[in-house]
Amino acid sequence: MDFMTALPTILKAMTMGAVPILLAALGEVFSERAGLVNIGLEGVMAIGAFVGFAVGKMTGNLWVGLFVAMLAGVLINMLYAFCTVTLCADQVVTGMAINILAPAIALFGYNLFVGSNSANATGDQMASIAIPGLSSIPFIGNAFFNQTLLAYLAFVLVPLVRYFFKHFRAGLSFRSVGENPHAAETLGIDVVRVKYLACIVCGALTAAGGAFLTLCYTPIYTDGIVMGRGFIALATVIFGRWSALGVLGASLLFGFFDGLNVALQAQFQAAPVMFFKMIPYIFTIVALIFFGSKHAGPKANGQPYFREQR
Amino acid sequence: GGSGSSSSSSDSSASGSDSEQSSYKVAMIMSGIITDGGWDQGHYESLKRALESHPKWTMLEPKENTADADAATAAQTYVDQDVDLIIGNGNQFASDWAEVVADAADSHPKVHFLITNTDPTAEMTDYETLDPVETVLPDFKQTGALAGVVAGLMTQTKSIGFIGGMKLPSTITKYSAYLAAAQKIDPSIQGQYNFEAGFTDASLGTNLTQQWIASNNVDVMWGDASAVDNGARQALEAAGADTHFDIAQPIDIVGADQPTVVTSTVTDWMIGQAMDEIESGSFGGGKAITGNMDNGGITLGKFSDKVSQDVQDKIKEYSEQIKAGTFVTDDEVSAIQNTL
Amino acid sequence: MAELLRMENISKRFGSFYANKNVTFDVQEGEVHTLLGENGAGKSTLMNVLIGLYQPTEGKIFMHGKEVSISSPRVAVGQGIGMVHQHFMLIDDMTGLENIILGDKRHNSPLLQEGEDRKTVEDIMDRYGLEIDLDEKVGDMSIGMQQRVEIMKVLFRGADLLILDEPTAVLTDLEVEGLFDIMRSLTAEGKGIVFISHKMREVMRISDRVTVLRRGETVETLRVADTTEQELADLMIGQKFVENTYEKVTGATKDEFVLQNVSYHPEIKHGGLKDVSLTIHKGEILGVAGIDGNGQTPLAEVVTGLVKPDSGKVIGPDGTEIAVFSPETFIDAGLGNIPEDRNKMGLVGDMTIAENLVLKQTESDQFSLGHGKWLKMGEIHSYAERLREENDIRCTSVDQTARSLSGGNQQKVILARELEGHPKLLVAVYPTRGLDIGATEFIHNQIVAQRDAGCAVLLISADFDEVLKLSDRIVVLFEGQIMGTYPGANPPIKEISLAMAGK
Amino acid sequence: MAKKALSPEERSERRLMILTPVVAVLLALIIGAIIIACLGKNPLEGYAAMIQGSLGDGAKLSKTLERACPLIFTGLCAAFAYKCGVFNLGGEGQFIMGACATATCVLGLGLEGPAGLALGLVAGIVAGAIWGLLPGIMKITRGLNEMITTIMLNYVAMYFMEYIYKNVYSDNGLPKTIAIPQSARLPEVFGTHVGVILAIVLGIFIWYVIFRTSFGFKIRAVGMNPIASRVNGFPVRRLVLLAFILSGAIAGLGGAVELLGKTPYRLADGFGSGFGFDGVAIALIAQLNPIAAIFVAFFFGVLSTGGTMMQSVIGVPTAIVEIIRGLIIIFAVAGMAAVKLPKIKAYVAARQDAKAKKAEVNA
Ligand SMILES: Nc1ncnc2c1ncn2[C@@H]1O[C@H](COP(=O)(O)OP(=O)(O)OP(=O)(O)O)[C@@H](O)[C@H]1O
Ligand SMILES: Nc1ncnc2c1ncn2[C@@H]1O[C@H](COP(=O)(O)OP(=O)(O)OP(=O)(O)O)[C@@H](O)[C@H]1O
Ligand SMILES: [Mg+2]
Ligand SMILES: [Mg+2]
Repeated sequence: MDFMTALPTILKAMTMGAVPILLAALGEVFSERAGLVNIGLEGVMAIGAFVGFAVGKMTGNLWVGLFVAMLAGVLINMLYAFCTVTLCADQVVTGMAINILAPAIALFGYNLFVGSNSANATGDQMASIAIPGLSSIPFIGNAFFNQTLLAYLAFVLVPLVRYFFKHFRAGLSFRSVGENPHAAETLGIDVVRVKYLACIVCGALTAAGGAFLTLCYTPIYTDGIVMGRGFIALATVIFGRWSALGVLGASLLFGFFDGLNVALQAQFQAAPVMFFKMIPYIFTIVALIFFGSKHAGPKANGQPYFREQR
Repeated sequence: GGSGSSSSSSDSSASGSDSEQSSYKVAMIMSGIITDGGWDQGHYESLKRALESHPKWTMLEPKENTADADAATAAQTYVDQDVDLIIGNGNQFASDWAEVVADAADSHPKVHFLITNTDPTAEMTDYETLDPVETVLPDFKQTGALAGVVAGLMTQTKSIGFIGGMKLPSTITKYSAYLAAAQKIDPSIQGQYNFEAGFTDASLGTNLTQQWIASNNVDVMWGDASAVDNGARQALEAAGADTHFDIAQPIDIVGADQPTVVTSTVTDWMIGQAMDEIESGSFGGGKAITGNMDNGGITLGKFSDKVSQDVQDKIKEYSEQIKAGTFVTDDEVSAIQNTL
Repeated sequence: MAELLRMENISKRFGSFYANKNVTFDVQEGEVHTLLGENGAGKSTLMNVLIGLYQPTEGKIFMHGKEVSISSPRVAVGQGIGMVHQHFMLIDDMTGLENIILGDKRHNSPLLQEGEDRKTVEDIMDRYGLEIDLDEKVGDMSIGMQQRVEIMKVLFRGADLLILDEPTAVLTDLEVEGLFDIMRSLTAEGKGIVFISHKMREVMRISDRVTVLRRGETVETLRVADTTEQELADLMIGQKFVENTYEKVTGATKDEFVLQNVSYHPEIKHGGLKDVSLTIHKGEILGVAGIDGNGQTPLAEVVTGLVKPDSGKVIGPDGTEIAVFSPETFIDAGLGNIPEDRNKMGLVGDMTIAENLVLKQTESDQFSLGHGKWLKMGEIHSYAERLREENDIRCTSVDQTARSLSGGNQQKVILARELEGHPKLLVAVYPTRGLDIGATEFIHNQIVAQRDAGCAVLLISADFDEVLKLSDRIVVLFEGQIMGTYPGANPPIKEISLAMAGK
Repeated sequence: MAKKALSPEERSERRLMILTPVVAVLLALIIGAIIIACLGKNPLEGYAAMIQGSLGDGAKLSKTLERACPLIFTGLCAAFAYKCGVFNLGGEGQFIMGACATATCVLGLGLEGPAGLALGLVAGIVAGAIWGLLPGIMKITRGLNEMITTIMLNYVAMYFMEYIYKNVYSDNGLPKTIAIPQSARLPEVFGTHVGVILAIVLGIFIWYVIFRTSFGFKIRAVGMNPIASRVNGFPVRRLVLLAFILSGAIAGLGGAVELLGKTPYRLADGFGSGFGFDGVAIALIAQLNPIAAIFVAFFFGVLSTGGTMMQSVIGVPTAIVEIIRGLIIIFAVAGMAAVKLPKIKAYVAARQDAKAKKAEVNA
């Protein structure tokens, strides 16, 4: 394979592949910063993908589709919030339940929406906006500066999230809740409220990541469209070390390996391609082995918070 | 829903009066959904066409998203309801159903099975009895050759691509005939292929096609991978719908909302023929129904306005040769097949 | 001097247990008012009521003579009350400055005003001579600096009334001096301070008045000038000071367990051991006295096999050097262990009392067939019933979870399990922390009885009285070093106290 | 065994914990019924078909048992790991790798007859164990969260299986392996393959190991409080690693049994898909009790086979059954957490008190 000819396309696939993971991972950063590990991202993304697709098609306005998808993501994530924050249920288990329930709801909705009316099966796509000048930079121009608006927004979100956690009072409060909720409480921070807020942001961003799949990537919804991206996003948060910039790097790296996988598939056509398909997952494990463990993340992550606990 | 009838009532009805039976039921089992824009939708549309010409038949709600582990159970539930014809969309059902078929042959003689895309000699070795089964096997060489002709005439860059969901013998045959026919038109044409794309990951279709466009100048794609084809069309459209074309399969989807699709190779799964055989009592024995250009099993769909009249005429001319078996020879096809 | 705070007839109940009962307490402007009392006397509870973390069952709170209702920590902050908690409430992963300004709402903007706040904080630092590295992560700071961050959190919020819950327990002498300087300049400005400490010497030096709490009730409030250490201690304990009721053993000579020049992370002042040599004799209680955080935890970890010392030798009961540092090895060598944190280290809270009682012995023939291949549930149950009788473990059933027991009864479960194994060496770390007098007495009796049966006992306790009461020999641990060895019979209390302070 | 004398609060909590899954199922079925009714179908007819289609006669019952069989294995895999505090979400990957090893053993070595069968089962156990060991090593040496690593390994296993059935033991170039030869298949008893009985026996055996042996005792202790376990002399790291290995082995055996016991006796696309996560749900609804897990897995089997029947008889989308399943899980999880909340506990205790007082007054 001529790597240099394949590279621009790999880079394009990288940015495209990174966006949904980035969005979900940014959502998860909020969640984990507030001490909630949400393994149900996969399910929330499925909901986002379907609702974005269906509402975008129904209203003919993709942005309305995106907005409603985010609302739906918040709604389904409220189920998670209620179970884990209010009822103090186990976070992993609740996430697993969401992963089973949410795609089923999405599929059911799809059945109702498309039914036997196959005219509804294909939706619309957001158009790419090439930034004049920048988009013609060799290699990276098309990858980075010829994107859909949603993708640009996702990348713009990174410095914003970073700014939020660094410079906003609320950002500091978020972090304190994930680190030591009891200390936060003594300083007058409403821990339960922060956790619910985190779930709202997480649900909205994750669903936006899902919606990206149907609104910007391909104009159709299929059961299983998320393909483990939710789980990858979880891993991304760990080796992006719970920071927006880290998550950006990690998801781009993941996108790169996914793009590489496809490039290898495209060029080594007779090879057993399943080994190429393993690359992103193996890469995730290897990356975790090297970067995953030292910094263990928010200290109270994953633990239920009882206010009256001694 | 009144479509379900209890099995006790049909037990009492005499099974000897098949030919005078006034109503028949047909059910379809698939691993995807009826709106997948590809494989299962093609089957579903074939079934609907067959129903139009067979008024005695009624259809039960199709069983979608049937996991491998549930395939046998799904068939069994229809056996229990004495459904006259149970259709399995694809050869993956062949091995799953062996037991159900054997049981049904004894206990429910009125139930028949039709498994599509299956070669009974190679894929039904598990079967104790083939009495109530038939398969449908379209002439994939014709399908491939039709697509190849279109691709050969449409490509400017002399580079064409193909994405298959799964590495099946049928997929390989299709691609081989596709490339052979295209090379017949212009021997310098190069082919790119992927047979392992699955049927759901549309983004893979996009990325693969982008790679080929960038690295190999591919400008015509033919797809056999349902949702993945959508992704491929996405990439073609992004590269310019005026110069990049897609040939759809297996349903006719040419239209305004598909700017890249120039035509479709349409497969009909010959369900009507199976129904006729059941009505006349001649169904079964593990026969394979062939679908080809003669019996309407394989057709070329509508053309978009990107295909000039001149090209359309040529396609028509070559189609006749394909139908007659004179366009590409078996040797030419297997020569390519051997390189894969 | 005007009245700053008055708490009237405060009661606080947990379940059926009164942590505070009819407590009355007041603070004047510009004074340091000390709360004195045994562990579990209810000092922290009273202050948590004041700060709004707990709601009082009964009673009234007045600030500047006006009745207030403190429903949450936020209200307390608004009232000018700030608290430095016994267990630091800090976020290790944030910088000093971030910890200080966290949750503060003085600016209307949603943005942090770090520059402005930094100036404010620096002004306060200058004013009181507080030294804090504002940009260092709190987790990397020394304990003393962490404490100053806690104090700064309170000052930053403009508190008139500061509550310092055992602030000196973790400080070095020098740091204590620094703290006292700060406290003096605060009171000079008319602020009031509630000070909680177990260290009589400090209390006498810094306080204006002292209120003694016992079993949740106010005993008396005295001016420091009008009282003595002796009187305060008597009031606190509720009886005449240190009645030595146990006979001391002298002349035990058989070495059961020896540490030779053991060091463990000596660079950590409050978490390491420096060249520690100890000999624990058979049939003798060796008490380790010292202020909490002077190496007690690593010492306990070394002698129970939880950590491997960096250098030095440990010689076990059979006279050979211990090579593998793991709890298994030590247990096999005859160790019984009453660990520091009974919930975390001693018990499996979600297992039943019976299961906890046989925790170490499930492979013995008594409790299972074929070395653990089939547990004899009946046998385990009746064994547990027997221990419950013998040790007066108060529970509804031995099949209830250990978590549901009260602290004293949890400790009895651990003690029963450890002593039933007839250990050669018993390590007891803070064995009566948080226990009431009855349970404490029971535990003490059991430990002495074990000694009399020939066991070597290492007693590590921050409770000086406990050490004096039980030990046959006393060593003092200060900043990870042994300061000296003293006899248990007629101990030189003055000398030992000085050694505990590093002198 | 001696009679357990529990405090009234504990007794009522235990009763609530048993009651919760039942209520969860009922609630989910009611919501399912409402959805079905909204689609204009008759939910009662549907549920009748569900029961008829899964338990209607001996043959149906045995199909349901066969459907439940792999879920019993993955459920036990999850239950065993969680008992030791290990969040193994990799049941699916371990199941698949087990089956791949079995296929290699039987098809690759060309073994037939009982030897092939026995070796195939052993190979499944070993491969599953190794696939469980990997995340265990990563956890112990690098502190990696096993939730993520096991999920990633699921995907690797899935693609590896694809390689096996497409490139190694493909049947005539079709994307499925050659069928396991008749002689190496699990024999049938009472209309189901022996694997079902093996699964049930294994469930009882695991119950015995966890609750009646010293090893299981230690596993439980480590799961509930690793620090106390270490202080009390248990080899915590070794036990955790063993939990990884054994739970992997259980899932691996499940894969072997599924391949050797159930039609079509082949590996193909979708083999084992979703079984791992279902197993996790099963283990949690069963509150980590292996014997209860057998029943819950059986119930999942009923939902699967019966759900297919219901779907085809009344003609509702397949997703309904999935939704009902998801609702059952989430209701069960929420319910069990709620029962443990201090507030709810206090309420229950208060009612208990009131009842006791009433009884006193009456007496
Ligand atoms: N949240 C709570 N729930 C139940 N009991 C509690 C709670 N907080 C404190 N207690 C009990 O109240 C009593 C008083 O505890 P408190 O912490 O006030 O003691 P203290 O005087 O501060 O002791 P120390 O000197 O150890 O700090 C103890 O018996 C304790 O067990
Ligand atoms: N964290 C907690 N949450 C709720 N209740 C608690 C908690 N800790 C202790 N309690 C309850 O508070 C009461 C007092 O607890 P504490 O540990 O002080 O026991 P105690 O009265 O000192 O018992 P003992 O007589 O054994 O010393 C007990 O009834 C106990 O069950
Ligand atoms: Mg206290
Ligand atoms: Mg107490």
